[in-house]
Amino acid sequence: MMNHLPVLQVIIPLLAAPLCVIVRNGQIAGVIAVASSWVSLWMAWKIFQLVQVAGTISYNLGGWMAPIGIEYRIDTLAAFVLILVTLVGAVVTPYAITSVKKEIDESKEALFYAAFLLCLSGLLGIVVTGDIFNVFVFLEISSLSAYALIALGKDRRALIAAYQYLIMGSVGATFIVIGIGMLYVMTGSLNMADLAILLPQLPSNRIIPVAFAFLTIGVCLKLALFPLHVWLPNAYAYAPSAVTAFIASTATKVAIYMLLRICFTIFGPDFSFVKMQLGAILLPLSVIAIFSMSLVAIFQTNVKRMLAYSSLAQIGYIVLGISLFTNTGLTAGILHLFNHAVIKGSLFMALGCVMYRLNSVDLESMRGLGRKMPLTMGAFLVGGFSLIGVPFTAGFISKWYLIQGALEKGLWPVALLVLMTSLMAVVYIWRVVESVYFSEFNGSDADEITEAPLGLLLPTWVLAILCLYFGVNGTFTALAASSAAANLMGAGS
Amino acid sequence: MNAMGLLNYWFVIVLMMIGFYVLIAQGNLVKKIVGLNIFQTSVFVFYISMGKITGATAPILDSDWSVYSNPLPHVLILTAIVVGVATSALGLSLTVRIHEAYGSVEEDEINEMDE
Amino acid sequence: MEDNVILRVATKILTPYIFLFALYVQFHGDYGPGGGFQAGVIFAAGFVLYALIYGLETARRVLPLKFAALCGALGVLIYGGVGITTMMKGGEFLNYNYLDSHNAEHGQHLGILLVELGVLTTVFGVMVVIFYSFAGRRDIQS
Amino acid sequence: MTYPQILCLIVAIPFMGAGLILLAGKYHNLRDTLSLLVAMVLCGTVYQLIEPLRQGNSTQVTLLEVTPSLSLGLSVEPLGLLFALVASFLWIVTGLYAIGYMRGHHEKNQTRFFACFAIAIGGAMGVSFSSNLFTLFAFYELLTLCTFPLVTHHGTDEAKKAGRIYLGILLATSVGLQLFAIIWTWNLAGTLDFRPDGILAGTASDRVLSILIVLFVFGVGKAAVMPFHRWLPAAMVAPTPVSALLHAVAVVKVGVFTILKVAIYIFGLDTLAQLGSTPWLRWVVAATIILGSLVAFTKDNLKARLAYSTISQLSYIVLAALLANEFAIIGGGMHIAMHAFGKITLFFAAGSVLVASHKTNISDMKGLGRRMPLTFAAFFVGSLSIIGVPPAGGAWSKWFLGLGTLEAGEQGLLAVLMVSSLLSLVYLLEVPIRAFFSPPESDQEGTGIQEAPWPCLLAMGISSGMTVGLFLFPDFLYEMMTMVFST
Repeated sequence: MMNHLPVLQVIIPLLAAPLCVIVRNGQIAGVIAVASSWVSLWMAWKIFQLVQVAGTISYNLGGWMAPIGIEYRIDTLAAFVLILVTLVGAVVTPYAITSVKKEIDESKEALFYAAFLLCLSGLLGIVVTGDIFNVFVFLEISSLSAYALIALGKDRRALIAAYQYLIMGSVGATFIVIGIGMLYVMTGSLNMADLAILLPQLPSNRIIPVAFAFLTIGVCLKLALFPLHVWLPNAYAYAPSAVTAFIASTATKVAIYMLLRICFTIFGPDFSFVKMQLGAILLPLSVIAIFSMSLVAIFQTNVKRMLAYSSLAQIGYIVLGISLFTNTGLTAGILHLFNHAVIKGSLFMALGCVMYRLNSVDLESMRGLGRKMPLTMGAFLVGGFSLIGVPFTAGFISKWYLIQGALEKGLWPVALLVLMTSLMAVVYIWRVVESVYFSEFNGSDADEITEAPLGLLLPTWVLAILCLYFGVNGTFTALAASSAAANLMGAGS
Repeated sequence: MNAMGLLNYWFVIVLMMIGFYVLIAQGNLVKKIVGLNIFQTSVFVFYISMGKITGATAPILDSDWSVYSNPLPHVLILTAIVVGVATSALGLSLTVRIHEAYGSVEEDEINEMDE
Repeated sequence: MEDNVILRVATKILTPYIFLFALYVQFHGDYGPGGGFQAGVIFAAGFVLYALIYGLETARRVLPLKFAALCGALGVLIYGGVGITTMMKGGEFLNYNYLDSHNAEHGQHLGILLVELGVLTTVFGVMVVIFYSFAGRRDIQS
Repeated sequence: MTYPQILCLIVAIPFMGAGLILLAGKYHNLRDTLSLLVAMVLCGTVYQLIEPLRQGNSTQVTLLEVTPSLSLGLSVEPLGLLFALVASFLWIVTGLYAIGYMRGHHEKNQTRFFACFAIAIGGAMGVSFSSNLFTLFAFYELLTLCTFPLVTHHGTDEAKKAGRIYLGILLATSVGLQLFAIIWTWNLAGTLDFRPDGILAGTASDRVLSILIVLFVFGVGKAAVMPFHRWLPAAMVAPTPVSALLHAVAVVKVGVFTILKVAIYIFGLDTLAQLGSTPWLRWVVAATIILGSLVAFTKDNLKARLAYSTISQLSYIVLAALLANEFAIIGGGMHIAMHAFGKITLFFAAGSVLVASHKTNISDMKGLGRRMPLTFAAFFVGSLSIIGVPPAGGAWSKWFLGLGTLEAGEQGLLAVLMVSSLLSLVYLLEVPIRAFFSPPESDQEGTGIQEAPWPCLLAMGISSGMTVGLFLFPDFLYEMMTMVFST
């Protein structure tokens, strides 16, 4: 069975989804979701180990050899992202069992899990596949289910948010299809590895840069890089808690993975960064994103929205790392991709606990919660510190690498900016901390507010502890990220 | 390469721009989805036309023919069409629910209500 | 439209042939244009026609929403099941060669047929569900 | 017990203490006893390290590898040990004082107070024994964060505002400038370890290193070099034991200690002395010395006056680091101890006045000396140490500092030191003089003001006694400081 792991990784959640529809019972569907997501995590871990030993693994679907058949191809980067996605999935599904009961109509529970699993398998599919059209298909599987999941939010604004996301996401996906079509016209191949060989052999022409532009813009829409980010804040703010936690930590991260694949694997670093000067475009955009989005986050009163804007800034950090186009910068980007997912997951899940008890995540209504819900807010604090980049939290390690990368390139103003914006993160996290710990509770139903149920707390703390663990022992993540980075950088040379 | 030889691409571009324009300029949520559909259709046309080989026939094995159009783009775009259908369905169902929640499908009116 | 005799009669006559044509498209997919997706859509179209003429209520009695949703899910399971079977038999996922242990070519035929059957089921189910959801929305509102 | 184990234990004891205090939170007597006991155990353990160090025994412990290039490590060196001894000893004294003060003043949230206090000491221990800049930075930040609840202890709007200033300045400087400098250092030197000759020598141009030292001096916000000094007066809203231990000893001394460490072990004194920016940085720091003293004059609130006095005194030590010669470093190191004992006595006295008479302004203290003679006597002794006249310990450190300025050929700075001493003479001695010699105002009659509770008096006695003691027996400090150069 071990050699089938790449395809099983996608197939198991994909088949668990219709099962959820068939059983129609929310409870059983929840169990199915938890079981399949845990199996996925286990498989991702096995694959990671395998890749460490055997290098890139390849799997031919239907026995058709690449480049004719569809190939699943997993290298270090893919295995690393697989672990991330399945990890978040495995933590969020048990969380969802409790949280969904409160936030979603009982008749829709089973469908919620089905959509959730589809989203998971779509994201995993993007990561494992080595066929570029397949990327599009999986992207749409994950996006469509994500739109549906977001629309399940209680607030009616969730509908508008989902609609906006749908329109912009579809435009992005269509851009990607156009790019893929152009590549196919030029090379007659859809296999990424094959494309990487064929593209440099082509005589210089205008179509390849155009295809490159379509692909990058499409992906940047999906990963919400400034200024293509407008869909994100509302989508995160009004989606159900479990959905926010899952999508915020995985969807944009997988989109970044796609960006890396496109730039490094398909077109090759030389084309993307030397000929097309992608770094010169991404760098200012990410810098603007980091700065402006951190600033906007400071002025939000809805904490979920605040974290959504902070996500945009953090995406800026990741893209900044990539745009530096050095080994260290890329390592920083990949590392932050992982760390930020864990951090944001824990933060959004802590907010979900608050939502569960308070039905609101406004700064004003959260006053004095530190005493009412000490464990929830403790997890929030850990995540918040990690977001700021306090030493011994995951955020510190990735920022350390990022600043190293910037300094290596002599971009010390950028390094300084990263630190400055960390301070802005201090400001917005501290606004919450002050309201939660240093204000008196002012709600009328003071006695009814108690600690969130264990079903929510446990998963939240798992991620919170991981925030700390990866900050104290960053060797695993740092090594994985740097070997992935070296792999990518070496792809072109 | 004259302009006529690239006729299909002209159509693609015109369709694409019409769709994109509708998508951006329209405030009506349903019309936006119509725009999105036109936009996606242009891509379908793009794929289908690129599989065409002059003088070739449909890719069904036949003893009279030796040159066939490339079937792969057709298969690919079938998938994309399915995706497009799913997107439209989801978009429209969202619109229906937005209409139920707000009583309007005009973007500016909805934004006003949420202020 | 429920009172229009011509439409009712025409529909009654046409519907079975539409379904039959859908099956033709499905099974002929091996040799000519066609396949599960087209077949599923045609199947669903036939049913939608029926529902339009005879009313949603009648249609729901013939094919409950639950059943349509079940179809949608079942198709994916058929597709996945074929893949899992090939894996059990020692091949890669969806390597139809392994379906028939004696003749690889037969395996190919069987495999593509089964997978297309899965596609048909899903597409039919989903199309009907979409139709029901939109058409049934007015009942909920009023 | 082996040497490295003791080292780990020292950093662990305060944290375990914090845990115990939290557990014993409901039983006030037990909690307070525990807090004292832990302090004594800590001090005793730190004391164990002296002998091995004298024998030239130095170990390095790596607690964990955070990433392949960053590790959390501890080691012992004389300067750090000196600082740790001072801080841990004064924790006992302050603990004693705090018990009297917190009870006498009926403060709320005492458990949180004592627990955060212990954690803060843990942070200070971590800083003093850190073997590389990363470890130092980590504990430095820990100290910032865990003192925030102490500063905002009263929970009033004023306290919160002050807390925001406190946190804002300290985090902004440490993250924006210090961390930047640390990462830059790593980028240049490839390591962050403290090495006897520094790690930066010859790694970059004079201009880059000049910028780096500026980043360090201003980035270590806890050293309160102007213009990043505002947090210190703001932090005075905290209960007095906090001001005493943290804002006269632990927190601020961590700041200047960091600068000393960076000067000696990161730059290396020779490199530092030759940098282009060092001479004018000295004058910037000198300006802080004078301005701090001048502002202290204008403050009528006793604690605020002491805060500005602290700002001025801290810059003595920063100046010592920047003078970058043996005399100055010895003076700076000794001044850490001398100023600590002197200033804590002053704060104790200020707190006692507050507890006993609820007075905070100097102008209201006329004639109080007759009712609280012991308190104001202690204040007098503390003042002498800060001014730097015998028979108080401050005289020695100022002596060496003065020698240091001459060694560096900066006679102007010697004048600055003298002027500052004169200024402090005026603004500090004003307080006991008023208390003893001005006639009491009429409304004070019959209010029954007495001396502060006995734990407070005892603590004051110990600290002022030590101030005098250090004048008579400074050999130990001198020995420790010379060891910095012998290893």
